[in-house]
Amino acid sequence: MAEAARRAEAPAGGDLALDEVASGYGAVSIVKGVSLRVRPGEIVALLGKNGMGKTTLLKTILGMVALRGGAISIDGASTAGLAPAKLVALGVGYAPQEQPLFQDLTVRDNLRLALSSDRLLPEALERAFGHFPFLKDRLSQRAGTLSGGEQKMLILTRALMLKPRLLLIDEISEGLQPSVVDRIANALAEERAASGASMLIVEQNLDFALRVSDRWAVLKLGEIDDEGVAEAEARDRVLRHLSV
Amino acid sequence: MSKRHLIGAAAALVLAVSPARAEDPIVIGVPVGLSGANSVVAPSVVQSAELAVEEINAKGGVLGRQLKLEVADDASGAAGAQKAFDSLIYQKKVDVLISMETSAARNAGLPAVTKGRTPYIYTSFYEGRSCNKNLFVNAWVPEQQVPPVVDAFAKEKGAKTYFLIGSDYAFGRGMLAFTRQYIEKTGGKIVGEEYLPMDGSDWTAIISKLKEAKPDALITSTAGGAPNVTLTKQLRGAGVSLPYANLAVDEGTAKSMGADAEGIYLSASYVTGVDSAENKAFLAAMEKKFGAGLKTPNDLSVPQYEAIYLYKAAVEKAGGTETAKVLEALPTVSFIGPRGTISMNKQHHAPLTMYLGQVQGDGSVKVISAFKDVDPGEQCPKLK
Amino acid sequence: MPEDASAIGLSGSAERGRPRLSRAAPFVVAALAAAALWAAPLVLDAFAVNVLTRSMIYATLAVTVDLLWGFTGILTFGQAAFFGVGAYATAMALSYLGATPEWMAVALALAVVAPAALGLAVGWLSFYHRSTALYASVISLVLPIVVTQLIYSGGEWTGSSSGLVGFEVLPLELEGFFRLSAFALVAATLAAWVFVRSDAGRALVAVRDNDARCAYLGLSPKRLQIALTAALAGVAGLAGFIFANASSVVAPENAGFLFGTELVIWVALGGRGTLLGPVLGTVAIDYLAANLSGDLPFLWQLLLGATFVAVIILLPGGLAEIARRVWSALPIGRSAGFTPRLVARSSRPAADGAGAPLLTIEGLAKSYGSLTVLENIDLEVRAGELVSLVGPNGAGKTTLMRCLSDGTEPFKGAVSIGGVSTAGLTPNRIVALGVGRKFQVASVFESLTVADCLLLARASHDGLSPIGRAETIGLPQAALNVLRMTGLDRMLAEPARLLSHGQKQALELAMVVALEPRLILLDEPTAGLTKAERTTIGAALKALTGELGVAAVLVEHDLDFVREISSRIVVLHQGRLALDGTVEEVVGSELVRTIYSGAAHG
Amino acid sequence: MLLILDVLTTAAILFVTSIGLLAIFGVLKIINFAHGAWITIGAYCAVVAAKLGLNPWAAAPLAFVVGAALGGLAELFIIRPLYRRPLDAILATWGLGIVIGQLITLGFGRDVQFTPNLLPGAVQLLGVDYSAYRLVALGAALVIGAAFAFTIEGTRLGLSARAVIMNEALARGLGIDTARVRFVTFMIGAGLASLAGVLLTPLASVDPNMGVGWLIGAFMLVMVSNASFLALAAACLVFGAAQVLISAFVSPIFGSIAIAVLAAVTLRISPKGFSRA
Repeated sequence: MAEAARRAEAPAGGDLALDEVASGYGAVSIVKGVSLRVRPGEIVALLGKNGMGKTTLLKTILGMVALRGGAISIDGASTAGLAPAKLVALGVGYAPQEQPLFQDLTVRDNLRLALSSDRLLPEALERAFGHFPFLKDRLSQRAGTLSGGEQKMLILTRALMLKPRLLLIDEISEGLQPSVVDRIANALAEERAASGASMLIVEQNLDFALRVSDRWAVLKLGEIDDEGVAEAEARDRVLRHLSV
Repeated sequence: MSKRHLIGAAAALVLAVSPARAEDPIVIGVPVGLSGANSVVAPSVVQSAELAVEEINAKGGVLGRQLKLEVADDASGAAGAQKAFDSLIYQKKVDVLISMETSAARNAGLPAVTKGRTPYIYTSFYEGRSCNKNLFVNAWVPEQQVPPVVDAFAKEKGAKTYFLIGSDYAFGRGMLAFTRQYIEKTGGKIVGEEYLPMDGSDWTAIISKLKEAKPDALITSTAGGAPNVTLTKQLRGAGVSLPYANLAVDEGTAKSMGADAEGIYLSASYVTGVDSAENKAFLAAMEKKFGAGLKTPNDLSVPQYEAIYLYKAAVEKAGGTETAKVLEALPTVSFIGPRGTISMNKQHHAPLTMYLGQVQGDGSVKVISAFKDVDPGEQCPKLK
Repeated sequence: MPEDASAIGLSGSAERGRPRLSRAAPFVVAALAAAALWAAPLVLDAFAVNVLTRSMIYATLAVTVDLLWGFTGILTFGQAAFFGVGAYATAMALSYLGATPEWMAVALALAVVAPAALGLAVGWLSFYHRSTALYASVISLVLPIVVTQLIYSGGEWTGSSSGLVGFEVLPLELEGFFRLSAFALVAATLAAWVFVRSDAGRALVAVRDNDARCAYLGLSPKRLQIALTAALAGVAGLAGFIFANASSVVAPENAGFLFGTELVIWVALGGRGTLLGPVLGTVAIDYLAANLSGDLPFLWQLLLGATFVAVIILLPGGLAEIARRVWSALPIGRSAGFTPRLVARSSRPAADGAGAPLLTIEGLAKSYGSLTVLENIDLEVRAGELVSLVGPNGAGKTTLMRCLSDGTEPFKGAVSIGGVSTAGLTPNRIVALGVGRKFQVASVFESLTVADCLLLARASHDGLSPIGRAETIGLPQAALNVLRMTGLDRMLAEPARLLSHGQKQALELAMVVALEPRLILLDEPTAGLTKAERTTIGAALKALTGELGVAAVLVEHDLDFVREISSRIVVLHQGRLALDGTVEEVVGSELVRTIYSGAAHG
Repeated sequence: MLLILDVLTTAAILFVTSIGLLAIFGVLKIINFAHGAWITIGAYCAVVAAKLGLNPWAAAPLAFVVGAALGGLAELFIIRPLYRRPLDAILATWGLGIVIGQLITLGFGRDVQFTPNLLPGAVQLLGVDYSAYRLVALGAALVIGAAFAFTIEGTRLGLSARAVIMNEALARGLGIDTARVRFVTFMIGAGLASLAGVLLTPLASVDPNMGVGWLIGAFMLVMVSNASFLALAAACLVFGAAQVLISAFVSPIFGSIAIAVLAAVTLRISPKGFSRA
């Protein structure tokens, strides 16, 4: 309850600060000292090739991978030692890339799982239909039977269910047709306009990333290799990092 | 719960009496099934042994030496018995083993008895024909127990077809083998014979078979305790209301089973209702010693009581506890106990008075008829 | 194969004197133990002799449980069943045949052969390609239950619940049986000790750590597990033979599941994987139990159960763990282990005829349920080629590698290596065709040293000694080069789990190269490596393909790396072969640019 | 007719005794080898209820509460440290079972206890006399199954539990407190085991080791069911039928190992067992 009160006072968008963050699995060090800031209401795109540590960095922010060095803070308060459940309660929303849906659960159950109580469901669904009206008719369908694009929209919707103040989004545009990519880009823009949420989006689709974000950073071998402001001129500079 | 107190009491008794004597006490080993199948009757056996020891010690002991009990749990099975016998014979160095046990435990203990050269009085009814120089038996065998039941079923109930159920071990198989033989000899017919392992508890399939066979009467011979209890529970649950004789139930178990046991026929060498001065004195002494904690004396605990007196008589006759002499004296002595005059003079076995009884609603056993001095038959022709 | 003895003596010349000493140590200890146990009955009373006879028989069983569980990682409750079968075989033979010396020999033979045969069957049932450790434990749980019920159903033959008793036994007194079981225990422990310290003993640990890696080294972990199960069943049967003779009673409980769990408890408390821990633990606990359980039956069990729970949670290494920690804190305890030297050996002649393709993939398709992962893949790779497989996440690259290296993977189409179809072949048999696979996540044997990992990599060629340690490991020059470039040749005695991520990747590569494969499959060999490490691995790969004519298929995300080393690049996109061409063709193509900038679809 | 009733009631009893183990295995991926001990705890709750003079049926809720409470303690102190060592968890829970068995022995003695029959006698059903209590057990299995299904399908807890079963990492990422879900599931599983213990009292003897025999059967059934409770129901029906038929037509001894052997063979042929269907 105290959290709810704190959230009411806090600014709409979360302020994420990473300071020399390091993490990894077992003997493997993957993120090796990343410093990055996502200011309230800002959208930052994290770019880079596969295996460079982007997903691991998101999971570290969410507390799913243990922090090994450096510090993470949200609105100035350290998140050290907080479990994912706690961070979600603080207003962090997450749209994962790998196995992102409960394939055998219905659309409705997938969405319910993002809420702490079913009482919040009707209102959250109303907002969701605003972004993606198609969901209205699909609530009882098994998530696994949705098309690839629909699944991605469901993943994003689910991340928005709790009105997050900070969104972590992992390759939401992967494998999608341009029309769907457009819808997702619009949804992100609408959400920011409506709630002022800050977002950190991991992307490989450069065009999409530059379109929705304010700033970008390229991660290479667990470190920030380059960063800049999202503008048309940045495309070639980033592409040099990404392709052959 | 009560057993813990019992053992505690036994220990206290031992501690209280032992240090005062000039000479070492005579140690009686009692391996018994405190856990497992026999755990239902074991406490009553320990109680009657304690009474016998207390009575004897109060009157000056045996040849001036006090008696001391060493109780060990044999877990009602072979592996546990091996450990219990080893411990009693080699560690506690007992002078004699006197015990009510399962056939599995008795058999498993015998090699240790032979190696350790210890006399062994077995006080449980059993399937018969266990022969060993060191082993004496003062309880009944099938030859003594089965005929009264079968004769009564044939005569009173007009039973011609029988169904037999047993636990799959020496006692269950041995008893029912004799029962089958006797029934067939007297003109009856067996319509089914089924066994479940000693640790089995699901009698469903067998009970259904019983119902399909529609016999005139049912005779069961399970291991005491758990198997007997589950079988009786499940028979009653299934609504079986045939004339039903249970060759392995004793009065104490019947009492704890309550309503489930009502109407069961049993054939025994002892029931609490035996009308004799010795029995009344025994029951009064038990009542006095154990009060509310008393376990109903029964066909398994009374032979235990008598066996200690028989051993006392043999030691006195032999002039000491030396095994060879005691073994020589044992078949020649007798004792008048709650069951009458007992003497193990027939090939290490004892002729006994047998009673046919039926369990009443309150768990007591009503004697229907008595058979005097029934002979155990040819149990061990090689032993005298 | 000619033994090229050009030793590159890089390791452990200072330790040369040690091996002989440490090899003699077990025999000295065993001789001392045997002598002490021979004399023991003279000072022990009859009860102690009697109880310890049984304890030592149980300890022999504990050794077998430790070999299976502690070393090989197979949690088993089944040794009790083999013990019971041995004991019953003995008791039944002696009951129904007699106890003359000839029949006694027959009884002994039966007591070993019957459980071993049963062990073979159980092993076959428990261990198959893709079987899990849990399944083997389930079977080991079912086994004693089945054996016990069979004993129950044996009627007069087995004595059913009563067991068998009264058969004639070996003409020995209490002391004789004590010495017999002491001898058996010392012999079994010594044999186990020598075995686990031998090269073959490394294989047990290797199977426990990583049985997939074993299979991809061309070893057959399942066959090893089956053989071990059967052999140790025989040993358990032998213990049963001694038990039946010493106690002259056998009972169903001796074969039961509860006894099986007791064995595991003793081994866990003593310290799994230490041999001496379980032996001492079993003897101590069983002896204590015999002394205390008479007086404090509940308390004793309660104490034992509580200690067991505490040890499992807090001290998985058992009481031996405490002893080991104390020992290694002492200066004398910190001696380095034996480490073999590396020597170079001439490589096998280059692949036969560069003309025919080494790897042929025809119409390969793979789907998980309704999800199609790969479709219509046709590819040929020839000797000396280095083909890189690139494509975005989820394109099906790793799945394709799996289909190539495991013929039991369900897929459509055909894969053949050197003209031999891989359909239905398990990984170790595909390795035998000359294929080496390096996994994405470095797959080495964490508990073994670098040297032992390399030794196992050579096992399919050179075999493993079951009694001793090889002085040298002969590796092909290419493998030595990888080790030298990464400095691993100076870390042979280091346990693999202490290596850095890059060192593990290099070690795995060296292990795969040591197999002398004709075709090498590499799944992201550079993931998570530093720039320098990438360069090293790239150079090694180039040498392999360019100089030795090995074919390589490489999955890689790092396009710079790919461009540097590949002779051909294949682009996989959404499960299909999008492009197959030279480095220039692919790198310059618009398709690749679009795939990587995200615009491509469908 | 008798056979059909035997099959149905046997399956029901198997289901009741294994559902608690299934719940725990499904969510925690841990095999609770102390399951038998919780069955025993439940049966002794019936003993205590009888001693206190309560209605015999009052033992059922009592056992569920006691079992769940003790289950909570066990999860905190024994299961939680072993999540990443599932084989060790089998051993630790087995050890816990020994401890519980001995504590019960210390408290109640090691002999067989007697409890009042929950429902004695037989009823006429489809032309045969049949044990009334076995029919009650059948009903109890249906009620427990329905309640379980409702919890799983109809409540938030059930939804969270399913999410943890299907994809624990994702569930965590969505902010589900997976530690709490496991804790509550273990309590429910332990409570169900104890409830089964009460329901067994009219059929089985009550002694400190009574649970072990039920553990193995339950374990094998859960293995072939692979965390699906419908698969468990199917497995109970099929294997229960096998047990009854083999007992009736071959030998009760082989009947008693039918479940273990058939389950092992099923797993060998199809590692996912019944859940695939």
